[in-house]
Amino acid sequence: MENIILTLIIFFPTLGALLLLIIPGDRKDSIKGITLIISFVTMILSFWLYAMFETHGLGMQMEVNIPWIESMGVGYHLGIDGISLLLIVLTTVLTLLAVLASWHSIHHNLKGYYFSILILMTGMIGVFCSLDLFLFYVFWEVMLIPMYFIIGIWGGVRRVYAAIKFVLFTMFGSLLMLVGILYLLYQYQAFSGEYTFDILKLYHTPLTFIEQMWLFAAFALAFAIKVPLFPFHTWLPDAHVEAPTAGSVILAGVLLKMGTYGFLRICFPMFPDATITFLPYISVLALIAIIYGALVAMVQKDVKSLVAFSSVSHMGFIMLGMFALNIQGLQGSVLQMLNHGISTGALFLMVGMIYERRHTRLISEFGGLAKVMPLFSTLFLIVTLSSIGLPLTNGFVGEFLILLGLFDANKVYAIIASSGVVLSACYMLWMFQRVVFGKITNPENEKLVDLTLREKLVMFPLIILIFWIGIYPKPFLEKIEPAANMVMKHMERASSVKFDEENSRLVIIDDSDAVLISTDYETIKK
Amino acid sequence: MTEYIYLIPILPLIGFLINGLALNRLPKSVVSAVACGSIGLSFVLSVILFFELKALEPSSRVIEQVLFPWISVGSFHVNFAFLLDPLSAIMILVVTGVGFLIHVYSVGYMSHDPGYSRYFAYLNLFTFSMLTLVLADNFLLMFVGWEGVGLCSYLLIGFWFEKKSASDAGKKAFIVNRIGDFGFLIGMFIVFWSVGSLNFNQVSSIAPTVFAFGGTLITAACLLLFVGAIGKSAQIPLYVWLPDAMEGPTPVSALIHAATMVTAGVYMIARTNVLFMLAPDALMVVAVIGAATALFAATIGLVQNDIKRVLAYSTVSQLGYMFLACGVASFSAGIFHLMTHAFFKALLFLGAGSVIHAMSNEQDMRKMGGLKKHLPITFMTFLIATLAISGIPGLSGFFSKDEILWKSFSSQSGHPIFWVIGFITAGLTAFYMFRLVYMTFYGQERMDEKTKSQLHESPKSMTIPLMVLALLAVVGGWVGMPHILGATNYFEDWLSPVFSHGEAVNTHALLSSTADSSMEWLLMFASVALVLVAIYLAYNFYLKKTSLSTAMKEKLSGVHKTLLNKYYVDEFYGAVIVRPIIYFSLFLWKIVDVLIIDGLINGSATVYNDISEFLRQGQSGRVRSYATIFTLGVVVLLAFFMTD
Amino acid sequence: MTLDLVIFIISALTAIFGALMMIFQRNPVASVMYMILSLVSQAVLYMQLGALFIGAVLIIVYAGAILVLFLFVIMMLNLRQTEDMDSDSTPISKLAKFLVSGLLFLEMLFVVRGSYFQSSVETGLLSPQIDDFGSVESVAELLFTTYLYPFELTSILLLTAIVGAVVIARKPSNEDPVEILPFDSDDDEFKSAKAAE
Amino acid sequence: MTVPIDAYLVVGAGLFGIGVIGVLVSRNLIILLMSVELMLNAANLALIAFSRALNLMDGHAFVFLVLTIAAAEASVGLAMVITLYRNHDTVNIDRFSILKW
Repeated sequence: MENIILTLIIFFPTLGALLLLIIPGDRKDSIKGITLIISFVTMILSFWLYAMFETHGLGMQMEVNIPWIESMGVGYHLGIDGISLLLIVLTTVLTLLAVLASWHSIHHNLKGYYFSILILMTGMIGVFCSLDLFLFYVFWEVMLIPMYFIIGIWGGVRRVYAAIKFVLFTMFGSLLMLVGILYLLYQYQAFSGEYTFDILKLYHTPLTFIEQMWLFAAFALAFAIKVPLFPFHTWLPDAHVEAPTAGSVILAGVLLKMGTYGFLRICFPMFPDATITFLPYISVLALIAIIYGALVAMVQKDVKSLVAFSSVSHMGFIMLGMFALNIQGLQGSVLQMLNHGISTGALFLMVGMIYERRHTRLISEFGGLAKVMPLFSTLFLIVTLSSIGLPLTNGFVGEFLILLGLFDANKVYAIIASSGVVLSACYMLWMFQRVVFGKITNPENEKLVDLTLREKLVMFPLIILIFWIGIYPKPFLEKIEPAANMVMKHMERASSVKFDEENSRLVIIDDSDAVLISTDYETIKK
Repeated sequence: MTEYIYLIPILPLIGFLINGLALNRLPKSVVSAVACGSIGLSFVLSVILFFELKALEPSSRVIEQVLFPWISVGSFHVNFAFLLDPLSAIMILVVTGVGFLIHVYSVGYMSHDPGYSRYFAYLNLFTFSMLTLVLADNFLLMFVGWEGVGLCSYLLIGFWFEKKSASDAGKKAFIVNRIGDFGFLIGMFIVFWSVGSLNFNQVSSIAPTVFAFGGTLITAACLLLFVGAIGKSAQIPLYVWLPDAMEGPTPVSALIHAATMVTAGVYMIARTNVLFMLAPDALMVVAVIGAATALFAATIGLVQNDIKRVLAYSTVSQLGYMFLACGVASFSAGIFHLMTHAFFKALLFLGAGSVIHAMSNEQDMRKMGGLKKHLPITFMTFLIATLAISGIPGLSGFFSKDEILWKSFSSQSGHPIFWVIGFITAGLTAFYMFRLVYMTFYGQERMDEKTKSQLHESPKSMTIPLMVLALLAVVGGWVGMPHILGATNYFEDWLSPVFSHGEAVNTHALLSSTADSSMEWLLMFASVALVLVAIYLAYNFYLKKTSLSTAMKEKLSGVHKTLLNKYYVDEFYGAVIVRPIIYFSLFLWKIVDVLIIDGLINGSATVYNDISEFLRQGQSGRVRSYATIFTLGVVVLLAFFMTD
Repeated sequence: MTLDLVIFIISALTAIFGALMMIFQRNPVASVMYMILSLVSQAVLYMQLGALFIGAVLIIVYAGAILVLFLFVIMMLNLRQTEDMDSDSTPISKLAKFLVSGLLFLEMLFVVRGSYFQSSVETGLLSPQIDDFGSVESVAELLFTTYLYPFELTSILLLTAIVGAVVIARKPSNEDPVEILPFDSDDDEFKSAKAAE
Repeated sequence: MTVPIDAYLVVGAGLFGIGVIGVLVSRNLIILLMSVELMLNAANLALIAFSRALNLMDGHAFVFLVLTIAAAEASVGLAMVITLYRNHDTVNIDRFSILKW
């Protein structure tokens, strides 16, 4: 079972998608039903994977390595560690909820829609499992196309613009990544005489400092666009606003994590010296993203674009946490990836619920929903608070760990980043107040009905997760810890850092050429 | 019994879950029974635990209970654990005791509100958070309670969410508190990365060894923690949310914005006294801010016309007193005042609530007057509380306030100026409190006929808590009599184990520089005399010759206007902070995001588009020009092959 | 000056003349007539080269069938030389077209000059080197053996062309109007869908 | 005296050139189509000449195939001319510029 479970999880949705193809397009109920069953089974499979995963195991688990295109050294190499495990579970859960959420909101070409979602699922899970750069790249691009269709066909009024913008941004980054991959391939071949795309082997490619810098830049750009890091974020609000609810949920919940995951899986271990060198610049960009995203979110008129900008801000936190290069920051970041998927996914789902009722997302159209939709308002409050990072909700644990780790690494960054905590309260609560509180000013809001059973079912798992991670995060943190330590150990081969085993953090060695700025990071003299 | 500590916060949580999950489906009697019962049980348990603690040796009065490990990452470990020691024992008694009374009071006060069960659910959630805050054995869990009470405050201030002003006030409270939390968070980081733990006991014992006495790092940590306290306890410059918070139901004001939550800052400083003792400069700042706030808020309180707002500013001012006490390293005096203040200020608010209830939700004192005969019980209890807060000898407020004044004068870290400020504030307090009493209960009946006809004393569920609190406001201070009266200060003795660590660190902070009992007598008499004068003045101004007050108002119209508008602080914040941020954000969105970044991207797309548009001209759609170009191509190719 | 040469010169000049007249005639009917003239002259040239069968086919099929088809279409459409024949091409572009064509012609001459057929070959109607050169049998044998596949393919091509011609020239009936879907019509569709809601 | 093969080729080239001119300058679609036919015939002439010079029959087969294609082309082309005339009431090639997007 260990050998095939990953393959099964990846391709089960594809099988389902193929099954959809043979069903006539007008049998809407069976299409929905089959998609639901397929995604549900995939979720169960991912839970099984979670159960099989050995918590304290070092290295990759469930590894599969079969040669695929041998002449080019391409292998079908899959494997997971704690980081990918959690993201896979997040993916399957969110996809199931997204399918459930779009039950009544999609009216035309149902078949194409659910087909896209299932293929997208394959792409997403594939990215998280791939240990072969070629495979990684293939899945990376597989994700792109269904998302393009989901936004471009089932989206809002400006959907074509948003979809093209999304694809162009992502393509631009990923093409540079492809160049980087090929360079890496030849470099490794020159070193060992073997062509391989195996990520674990490529970790040991000898690269000069300048090569590392260029490669890091190529990969980091692709990932930074996906994250999205300021100033590459402008596709995000458009894509979120125009995408249908399920698209937004998957986009925010999973696709953005691809970027941060890429940093952890590829950039950090492969180009450690370059990571250290770029660290201050990326950190500053992440800081700008935090403040900038929060401020811009504050003045948005559309709920979805507000949430989109809040994502920019939150993803900035995650980036900063990773670049703190210590166990608290890394674990906090990975946990926050999960949290952001849950909270922002939940926010988009809830926005989708009121959109289905009112067909508008403008904040000014709402107000006083607490009166007519008490359950909705309560759940919305919980989700809002989790997004703000109130203690005992999931957001707090992640944010706190990130800031804690960051404070150890660089106090100034930590202090600036913490101000994002205040700002997030400002924009979220202001939005909440305008949507939920107050008198009902718009007569159309008078007759809104509260959540249906289906919507309750959609929200229920997320609410549970919000409190579970907030109150008892141990099971999740345990899973991440070995993986996060592994990332740092891989980085140790850089000339400029040393792994401080006792405190589980990276220490930057001074007087190496690589270090440009590291004022506050723990440094030791050679 | 000590293994049941966790039940104290959990019981209200259960109450919250029952009332919250039932979603308005339970009958009112069940709701109130669950709410009051859960906190009542907590109170009983607190009393039992208090006596169990008392039975222990003073040095071993520390009980920790670890529920489960919460966050554990690398070297960072935090447990979900509760700590019962003399300090938290006092706090849980105050919180559950006063909280219980206010719950009972609310049964009557909120009986006609449609959001009845929501109200009690929030109130129970608040009690849970507050108990977590005071029982936490580490900074992080305290932060949980800290934010939790902030959330409940937000929810309860905005309880009548259809009122824009209410939800605005709730939001303001939450955000201002968040600014404070920002400081708390960073202070916590400094503590953790220096000490390696967030557990209070470990911090207390390790901190003196890792921090240099008076060093920059510890001072920074303390100041940042103090920022958190400023936000929560409504001190300058973050006090602005508290007066607005009066939009909430009155019992909420009594519980959260007078008796318990706002005193969390004081509690936190007392809890971390070791750190503050290590940073005398930070203590100085605490004292200065406390004193300044005490005076500043008292002056605003002089002219307010809304009965609850007067009390709100009075709360801010009294909290200033508590911080002054902490600032002069007299933590037990601060906690003592916290306790007595909880009694009399809760009483004042509940009394005000009773008045408002009787007046059909009228809060403007200019429309009251002569209520003495209509609301006899309310009047009596209110008067007791007023006397207590004014510092009339024998009542609780006198003892605590006097201790603070004396400590601020005599302590090594104090200064006569602090005493002077406290002294003036005491006078002002007596003046505005009696102004309140005279305007409300004495003189002409200025309300309209309809309201007048409906005046009635409140039901028993409201008056009984008033009477109990009145009793406490009288006797509550007797546990902490000053030494010069020849009594034992039980309160100080009880708390001394908690503060012993801090005193060991900074031995001379508490030493009296002028330990002269005649001086103490003198100062005590001076303050009592000032209070009496202030009461007489208030009597003259607002009862006997009301023309005097109007004349005064006209004479000092500038000052009066400034005070009435609260020194224009809100307007100042609006103009200097809020509006620039909004405009800056709009600038970022409209200019940076849409115009510059998107402009660059769309611009490059436009450039490609233009180039294509130009090249498209070649594609005329005319067959003959295509054919010509085709032929030309053939010619060129042929020429190429021929020359080859 | 043998008879062959005389026949060659006369028919070559006639062919060129007919071609030129064809393209410069305004009246399409006259154009077709000159084309026939040119074709007949070319057929003579073919025969001179020993391609008796092909020459005959040229006259029968081309002049007899295809050009009659042209004529038929012209008659059917009732085209006049006075028809709207304005052109928006400028004299310069016209000149350029002549230049390009001239250049092409010159280049072809160069090719001919550079080829290795510089020695003259015996030509004439009755001087084939192989016995049945140009005969029906020899052409048929080639077509049905060596070039069977291309031959069959051309037959399919012809069939396709016939069907295509029928489909293209068919009068559109009212039952199936041709739908025109501009690329960005989906937004309008969205709007109408929204309006319907 | 025999006629040199080159002479036939030159005639073919000339006819081809005229055909090109016809395609490029004529405005009447029908004349344009005939010019195309002319070009095909010019090629045929060259093929026949080569066939003769090499004394191979293959050229004849080619010409036969070319003739078929020419017939096909003419039929489709004329059908298009008819449709165009029906829709636009003209056979002036300059009136059509729909070959673009």
